[in-house]
Amino acid sequence: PQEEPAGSPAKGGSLVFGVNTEPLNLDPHASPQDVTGLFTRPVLDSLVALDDKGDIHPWLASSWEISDDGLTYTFKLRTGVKFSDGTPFDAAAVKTNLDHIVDPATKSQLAAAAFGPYEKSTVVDPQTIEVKFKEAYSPFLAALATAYFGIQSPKQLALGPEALAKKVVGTGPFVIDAFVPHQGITYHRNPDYDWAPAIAKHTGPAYLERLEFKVIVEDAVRLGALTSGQIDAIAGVPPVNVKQVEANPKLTIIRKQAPGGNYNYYPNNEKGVFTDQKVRQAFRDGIDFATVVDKLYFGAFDPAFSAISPATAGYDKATETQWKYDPEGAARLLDEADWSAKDAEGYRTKDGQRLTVRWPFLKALAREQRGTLAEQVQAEAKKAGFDIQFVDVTPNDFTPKALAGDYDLIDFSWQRADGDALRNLFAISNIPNPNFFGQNLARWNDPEVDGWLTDALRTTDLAERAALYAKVQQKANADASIVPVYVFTYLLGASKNVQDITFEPQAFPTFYDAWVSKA
Amino acid sequence: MGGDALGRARLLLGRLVDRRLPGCGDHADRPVHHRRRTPSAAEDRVSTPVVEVTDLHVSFPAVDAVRGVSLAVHPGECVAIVGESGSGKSVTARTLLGLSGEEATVTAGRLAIDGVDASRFSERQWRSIRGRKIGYVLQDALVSLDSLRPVGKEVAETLKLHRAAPRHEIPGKVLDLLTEVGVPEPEVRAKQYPHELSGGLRQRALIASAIACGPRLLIADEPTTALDVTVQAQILRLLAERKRAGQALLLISHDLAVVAELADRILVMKDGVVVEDGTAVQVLGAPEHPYTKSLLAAIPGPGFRNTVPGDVVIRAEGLVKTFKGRTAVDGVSFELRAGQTLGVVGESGSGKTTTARLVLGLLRPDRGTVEVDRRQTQVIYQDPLSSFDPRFSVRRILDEALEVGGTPRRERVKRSIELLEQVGLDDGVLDRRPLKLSGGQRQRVAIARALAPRPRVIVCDEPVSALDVSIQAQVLDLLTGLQAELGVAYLFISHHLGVVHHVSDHVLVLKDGRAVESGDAHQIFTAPADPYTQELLAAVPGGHYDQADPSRRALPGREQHHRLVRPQVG
Amino acid sequence: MRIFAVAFLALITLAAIAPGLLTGSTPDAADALAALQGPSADHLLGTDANGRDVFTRIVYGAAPSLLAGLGATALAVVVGTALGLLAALGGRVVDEIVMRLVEIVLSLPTLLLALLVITVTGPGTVNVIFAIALYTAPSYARLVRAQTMVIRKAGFVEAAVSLGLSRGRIVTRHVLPNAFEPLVVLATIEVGTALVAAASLSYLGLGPQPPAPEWGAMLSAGRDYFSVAWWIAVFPGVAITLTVLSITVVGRRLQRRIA
Amino acid sequence: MIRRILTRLSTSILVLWGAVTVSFTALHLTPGNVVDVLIGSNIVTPEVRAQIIADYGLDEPLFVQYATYLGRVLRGDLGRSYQLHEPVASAIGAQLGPSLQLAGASLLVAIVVSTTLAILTARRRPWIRGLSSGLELIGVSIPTFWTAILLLTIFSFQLGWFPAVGADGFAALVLPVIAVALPITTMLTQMMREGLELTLEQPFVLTARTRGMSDLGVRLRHALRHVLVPTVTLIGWLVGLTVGAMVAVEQIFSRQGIGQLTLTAVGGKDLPVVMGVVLLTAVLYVVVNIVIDLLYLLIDPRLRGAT
Ligand SMILES: Nc1ncnc2c1ncn2[C@@H]1O[C@H](COP(=O)(O)OP(=O)(O)OP(=O)(O)O)[C@@H](O)[C@H]1O
Ligand SMILES: Nc1ncnc2c1ncn2[C@@H]1O[C@H](COP(=O)(O)OP(=O)(O)OP(=O)(O)O)[C@@H](O)[C@H]1O
Ligand SMILES: [Mg+2]
Ligand SMILES: [Mg+2]
Repeated sequence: PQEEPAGSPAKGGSLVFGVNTEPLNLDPHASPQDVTGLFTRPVLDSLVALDDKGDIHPWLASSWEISDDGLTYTFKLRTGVKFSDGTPFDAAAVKTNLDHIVDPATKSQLAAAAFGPYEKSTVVDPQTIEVKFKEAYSPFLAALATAYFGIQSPKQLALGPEALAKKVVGTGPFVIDAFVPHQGITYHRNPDYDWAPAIAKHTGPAYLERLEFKVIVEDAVRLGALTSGQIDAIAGVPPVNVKQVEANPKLTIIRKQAPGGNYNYYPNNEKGVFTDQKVRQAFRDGIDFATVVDKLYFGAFDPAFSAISPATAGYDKATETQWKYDPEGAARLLDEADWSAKDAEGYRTKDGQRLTVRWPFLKALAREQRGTLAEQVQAEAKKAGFDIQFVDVTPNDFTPKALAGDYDLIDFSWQRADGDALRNLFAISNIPNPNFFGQNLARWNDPEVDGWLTDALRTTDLAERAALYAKVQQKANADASIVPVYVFTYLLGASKNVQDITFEPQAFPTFYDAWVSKA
Repeated sequence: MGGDALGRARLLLGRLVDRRLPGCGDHADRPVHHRRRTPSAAEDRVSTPVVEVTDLHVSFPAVDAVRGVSLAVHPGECVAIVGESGSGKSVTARTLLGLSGEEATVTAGRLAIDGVDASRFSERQWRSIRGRKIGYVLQDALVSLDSLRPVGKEVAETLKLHRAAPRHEIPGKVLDLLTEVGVPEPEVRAKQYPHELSGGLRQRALIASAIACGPRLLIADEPTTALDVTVQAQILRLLAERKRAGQALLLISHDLAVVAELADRILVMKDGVVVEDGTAVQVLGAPEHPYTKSLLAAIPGPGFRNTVPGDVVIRAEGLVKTFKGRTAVDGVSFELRAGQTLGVVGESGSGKTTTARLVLGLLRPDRGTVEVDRRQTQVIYQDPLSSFDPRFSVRRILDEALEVGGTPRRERVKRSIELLEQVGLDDGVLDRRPLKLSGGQRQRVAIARALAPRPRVIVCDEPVSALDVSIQAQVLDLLTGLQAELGVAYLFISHHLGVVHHVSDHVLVLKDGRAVESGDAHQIFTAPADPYTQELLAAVPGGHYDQADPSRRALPGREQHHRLVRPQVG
Repeated sequence: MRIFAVAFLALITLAAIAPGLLTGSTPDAADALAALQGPSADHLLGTDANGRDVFTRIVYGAAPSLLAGLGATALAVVVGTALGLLAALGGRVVDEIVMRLVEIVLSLPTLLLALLVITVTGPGTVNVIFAIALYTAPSYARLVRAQTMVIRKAGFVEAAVSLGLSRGRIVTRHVLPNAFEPLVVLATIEVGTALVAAASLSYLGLGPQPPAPEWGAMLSAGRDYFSVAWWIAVFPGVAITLTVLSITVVGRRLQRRIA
Repeated sequence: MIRRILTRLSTSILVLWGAVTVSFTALHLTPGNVVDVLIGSNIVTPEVRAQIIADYGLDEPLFVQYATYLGRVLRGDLGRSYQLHEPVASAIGAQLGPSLQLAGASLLVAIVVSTTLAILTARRRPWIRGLSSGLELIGVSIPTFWTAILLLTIFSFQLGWFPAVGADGFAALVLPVIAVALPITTMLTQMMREGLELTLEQPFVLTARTRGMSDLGVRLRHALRHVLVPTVTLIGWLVGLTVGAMVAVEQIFSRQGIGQLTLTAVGGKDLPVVMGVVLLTAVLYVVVNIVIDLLYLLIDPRLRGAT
């Protein structure tokens, strides 16, 4: 329960925000890391803005039209906008940005992929730009709303990747002072800012005079820095500490469920023990994921029931009752699947083979105590008769294993504001192979689902898309082709002096509306 | 035989009386009856003793080293402590400086320095005394200098510590001191490190550092063991001069000739107890205690040697060795045959040790050749302490040597004890490390080790320098006995001409690395041809070989070549 | 002090050989409902985030931990000593070669070196030991070399030569034991470091994998819960410290004995 | 002497070459195609993939890549980072300062503190030694990351004496330096004390005492030097340990530094950076070892005549 802001927003002051990850490259068009979005959002505006419900609002584009075939988007641009380096914002600038994203020389590893079948953009007049796709691509506007499509000053873009990696220049409410790797980034207010999107709480320049992100990778340190009052807010409060922070009268926790793929376990549908639907289902139903998640995360994260999070446009609430913990059912399923025998240690066997699940778990990159969770699941799985074995992997040989399908189970989460996240997870074309890293690590090869996903690309009607995505989610559950685990919730710890930190749909905090009360 | 011994002692006494100079102390006529009771020199003296101690007891976990010693040293007086090796002389001396060691328990009736009770001295008070009021020359001359610092620095240290001279004068003062103690080329030497110096040079540097502040009392523990007679004479002269100037001297020595030369009063120690105490005249002239008598009896004299030369065991041809432009050995050739002893004498720094090291193959000669069967050769080092692995107990030291000699494992302990007995030690030392032994005890362990593998050749570098005369006699007898029995050959390096004369068939006289004379021992000792040899013989304290200087009284009986007398140790 | 050290070593040796004797439960009995309980009669040293008994895990962790700590150190000491002696006694050319090789190894980042070893040998506890040993051996080599250079000039080594001892004997009996003093100090300390290093490698997916209990891994896992459940990290930490302490006490004693 | 140093320098070039070669091989031996690791779990278009391969010359045979790299290094060009979009030299350059500052300060503190401790505790009453060595062993068996967190908890979060993050100013350096210096200090202390205890038995120590030197003076002016050979050796090696400990400390204190750089570079197969770091450490070791070998000669005159 967030308290009512004390009084009206105060202008000025500064805010220091402790973050847990940092980008190696600041250019959101190029960088492979989603945290680049957090770092550049204060500086970069997008053409459109996305709200929590999935609706699109004008921002740097004042209006737009989509051709009936869904191939052409025509944007009317806002006037009077200029970049913080003085360059005027116009259609040519937008074109430069869009082309920059897809230019192979940019080596874009995130944005370009979200651009889908982009063909070209054309400057119609200084205030009008036309974007053309080779095929219909409905998630475009949602993608366009992200910081990865933030519009940068063409002058800065012209400086080349090296300069961009250290500094980006946009039209946003803040301007970068300095980015110091491993330490953080500082911004100052853009006094001329006057083009906030309608979904923001105010217009005009930001309230904060100064904004600073400090990179504090270590959880305990970040938390300590907050509790000792050295900084004003932190990202990623460890779930175990949530109660402690809430109990502190000076602090508060701001929560925001992340959209996109939940933290799920992906059984290998293509080879190994999990090719059998019954075995997959037995694994999912035989383990009390809900309780485990609740206990290990102290209620901070909700258990997941679908492949995507409730915060995603297109989430199907019906999935929540579609399956539940059912040990007897699971045992029955295993019996039916011929894994009826048990060995001395209680593991199920078939033809003398133990029901073994090989899981390349990457401890080094695991966040949010996922390692602890995995160990708990391992213990629970044992009760259900599964022998989970963690395969020794280093970050380097994880990739080849994943690409080659050399695993029985793999885990990851994938944040994205749009239901199109399902296409990443389930499209047949996204099954990885040694030359291509796709996210269909479940290797779920279902043409029907593939069809629904393609259909969804063709319609920009939200309701229609939602219906298609619901079918996908339900089928994934019915087929037990994935195991939903928990919904990642952004846990932002902040001093009560800090007001109005908001979130963009991707669940990154934004600071345009934020202000510090002089308590 | 006893008569012989007493005769010799009387000779010494004669010199003693004769030497007495006016004004240098009137205590020659101190009453005899003070002997063997607590000395109370102060009773009949006006001056306060520089140091005085009564009923001193010092014990270590393994031994009661000192048991009720009392002594006093007055200004201008020289008190000498003689006695059996391991009898507690060094420990007594160290205690006078408050440095008996961490493991030591010390009790004393009274310990006073300059009349001030020292038993309650703080560490700071002790420090102001050490080096400034009391100078101390340690017995272990060869290892008593910091191996990582130039000796000049070591000498300067005393001056710096007590601010005895302004900073800028110190270097000059150091050179003066080194000159005073007879170090040639002091500028060069001051910059050298201990390992670059000969034993005698190290000892002189040590003396220089002890006398640097002109202390009121100088404790000198075996200060001349590594010195050749010429330098020794120079040092003794220096000490005598200082004594005359009022400095007190506590001299510890087994060299009765040295003692006789300097001491006004002599304490004889045995097993931690003072067995005899009196003026030099009394103790040397009319010893009462049997141990004192045996000591005096055991002074070595020239031996009658009748050995049969065997095969050549060492043949050295034209050896040359240069260190940084200093030629330490310059064209030395010699031959040693089985069953014989070649004595090597020569002033300190003349290249004796270097020659030995060349023979042993520890140094490679710049020129020249050595033929020797090294497997059959053993060494007794001039510096026994550093020749022992610091972690090894005496037991392991001997065990290893016996192993090399092929003694079966189960016999080794028995043999070790035998060897120790032969050198006059009991098995109590077996489990001690050499660091915790007295100087003489260490030297004897070194001898025992060299004997253990039953070698055919032994290179002895000052093998008996730290031994009291009675033990020395025992060891020398042991060596000659082995020679007669087994035909062992010795390359025998010593400053002690009496000893060399006693054991050698042939003698090689070195000077500045060159052999100035060599030949039959008797021949050389009685009729030296080379002026240097003559000079050497002349400088022997007590004047045994005094020929060149007619002003010194020749000792009757010099020509009496008698077999060594076995001490009646009881 | 010595008695405690010996007793503790005996205890952990027992734990390593027969953990079942010291505890009734199993190290991987996870129970989400019993997570993060403080020390109590039921759970002597509390439970971890998975509700596993910390005491039991420490007991079962003794074997892999000791293996990593002692194994890596022993291997490094042996290899390092051999190289150091070779360099010090083998002449100028050998010295140059060995020491330059050592420098190459030292120049590689730990992580890279570990990855390299694991790539060549495959992952697993034993190979992690190799990796750590490979990284620490050069330091022993340099230390032994330096010590040997000084000691071989010592009088007692000369004396041993002229006593007629063989080269090998002199090295093993006189040079090494005297050179060993600082080495032993370093090695006893390194046991603890190696243990923790093994844990950080396992964190990278290179060592024993969960749920295998391993002290170093427990120690680092505990840091996420430190503010609410100190016992998860502190007790394994105490186990490591006590082990290092005991080994030092006993080791020094043994060394003095032998010397 | 001069000739020895020259030989040494020339063989040191071989060390650099060896280090580069080994790490190049290592990076290519470890599983994971460079492109895959670079792209990670992101989806990229085939054009982008091709561009990455072409840009970094990853399509060329290994030997050619190796030769190209060596050639460039010889010309003083360390290449460009795959991940950081900047020349390796400037990437390292930017991180070098803070690292050197931390390492230097830590070593200095460690040396001063351990020397003091060793001198004060050697051959003292058993309980003093016991206490000191007990604390040292505890110090050394606590992993650096724990030390760092504990220090922060107490001195920054509770007492508020020092800032928790950042590399600015002296105050921000205190806790990281303690964290890095702690294990080094304990090791050095232990070793120096053992050495001192042996040395203090030597007769020359007694000589110095008889000159009126204080116990402390003897320890400082005489005994200390006798333990310097192993100490200097250890310090040389500790330079490496420091670099290792710094990875954790840099991370926990959010400092810039080579440790962080290396960590991300090795993880991300950022070859040019890894090799750059390897070259840097190799140079460091070469220099440190030359200095140490010269120090040996300075410390112990007996080694000067060495073969
Ligand atoms: N530091 C020590 N620890 C234990 N015992 C010692 C120590 N120093 C000397 N001793 C023992 O005390 C006794 C007396 O030794 P001290 O050195 O005083 O003999 P000394 O009369 O000087 O003999 P020497 O003429 O051989 O030098 C000996 O038995 C010796 O072994
Ligand atoms: N390692 C060395 N480096 C430099 N000079 C040396 C070295 N060893 C010996 N010398 C010098 O060589 C000369 C001969 O030394 P040596 O030790 O042979 O003399 P010595 O005859 O044994 O003298 P002493 O009777 O005093 O022991 C001396 O001047 C000495 O300083
Ligand atoms: Mg003595
Ligand atoms: Mg000599």
